[in-house]
Amino acid sequence: MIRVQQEDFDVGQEIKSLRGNDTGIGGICTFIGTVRELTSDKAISSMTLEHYPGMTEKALGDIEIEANARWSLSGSLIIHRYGKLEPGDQIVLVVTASPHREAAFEACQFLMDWLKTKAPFWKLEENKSGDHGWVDANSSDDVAANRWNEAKNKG
Amino acid sequence: MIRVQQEDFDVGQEIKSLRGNDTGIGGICTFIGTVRELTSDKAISSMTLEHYPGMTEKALGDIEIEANARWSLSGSLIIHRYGKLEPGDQIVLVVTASPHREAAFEACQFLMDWLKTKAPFWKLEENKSGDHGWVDANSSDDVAANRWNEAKNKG
Amino acid sequence: MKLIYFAWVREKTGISEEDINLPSEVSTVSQLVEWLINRGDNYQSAFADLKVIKVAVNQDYVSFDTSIKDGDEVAFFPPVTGG
Amino acid sequence: MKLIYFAWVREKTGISEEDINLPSEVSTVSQLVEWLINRGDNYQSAFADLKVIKVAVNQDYVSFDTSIKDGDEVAFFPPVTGG
Repeated sequence: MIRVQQEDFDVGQEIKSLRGNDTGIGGICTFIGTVRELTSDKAISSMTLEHYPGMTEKALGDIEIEANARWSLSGSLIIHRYGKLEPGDQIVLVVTASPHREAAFEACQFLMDWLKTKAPFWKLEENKSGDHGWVDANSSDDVAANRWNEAKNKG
Repeated sequence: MIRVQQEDFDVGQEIKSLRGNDTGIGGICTFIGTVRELTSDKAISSMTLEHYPGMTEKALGDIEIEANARWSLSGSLIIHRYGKLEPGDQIVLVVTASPHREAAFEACQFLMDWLKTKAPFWKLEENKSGDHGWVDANSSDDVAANRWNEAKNKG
Repeated sequence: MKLIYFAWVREKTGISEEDINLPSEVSTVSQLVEWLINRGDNYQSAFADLKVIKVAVNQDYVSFDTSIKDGDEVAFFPPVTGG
Repeated sequence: MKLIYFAWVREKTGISEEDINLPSEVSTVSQLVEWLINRGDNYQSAFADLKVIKVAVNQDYVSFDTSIKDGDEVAFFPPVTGG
């Protein structure tokens, strides 16, 4: 399940909904990304997330299908927010449930690595002086995402 | 922070408490282990977790210190339940918060691998016919736990 | 053809989205970029370094040598930074 | 010396915990196990396969050749299955 929304989300409630009454689940892995106040050397006052409506939903849906093809999952959820956020706010939620913990962990990490490098979102940071700047892509995120291609080629 | 308890836990509330107002956190990884109804070929009706009071708290505390030494964490939490549980019930919770997502993911997985192989808990499964049996240790858990020793030796 | 720009590409072109009539000599993304650059300084500034520009055609990532046709939705944006 | 048994080791010995006076000839975990086995069939059954028995002295995992002394807390149990 995927959701792209401005509103905040309730992690406990989302996990509960995803689990339902499925007693085949043995492990649930959850990742929450939050807005950091200090990203480089200066404190930000807010962060605005722009995205590509239409492509975002398509791309998130595709990668969720890919994760379910790679791992045996009982359920999965991706929520990504957009709009103006403040330090401490939640940005993204990924939840994966599986009979086995390794699958839950790996699928969750795969989805996060993918979101960081392929989901069409852009972060604009604003500081207290009124300056703003677009966050640069991080090469370590590409490295993290590429390992899943290697894993796929090997397998 | 570690807790060994019979009572259930509220994941959303625990994550909220751990995060507090720390705006240095960029990612929170959470793992919840739950009781599966079908573990081998037959359905269980309940599972009783026995543990070694005293050693459990000591061992959990030690491994939390180890995780904090290996990764840069803003906070960590381990809750492990004992006593009689039913299919679908929560058994264990691990939450790790860090400025960076890789550290949160790795520390969470490290703690879970360790709990599976070193924390002094034993699972007794009971089925509807009244039979009971102790769960055997899983060799794949040893493999998962050993990779962290290899990682340490290499580093 | 619908063109869409995001993040600093949008700021540099000064345009969120626009509809253009595809000139007959333009049949790939690269040719579209060349044609845009000749339209003004704002485009020249936005497309100054193609190494940091990603392109999607009909909401799928593609390379610059991909063929395009009238009716396509083409989006230009910097490397993504979500998650 | 306090001895504690868990899970099926406890079920096989039929004892949760017991206090013993350490005989003078017993100075390692291995010697303690040998001595216990001679005490009765229940111990013999519990310690039939030492490959599946773990031991902790004063709540730390140790190997069977570890030295023990009066006042120690020694626990025997199967490989753990928590988490």
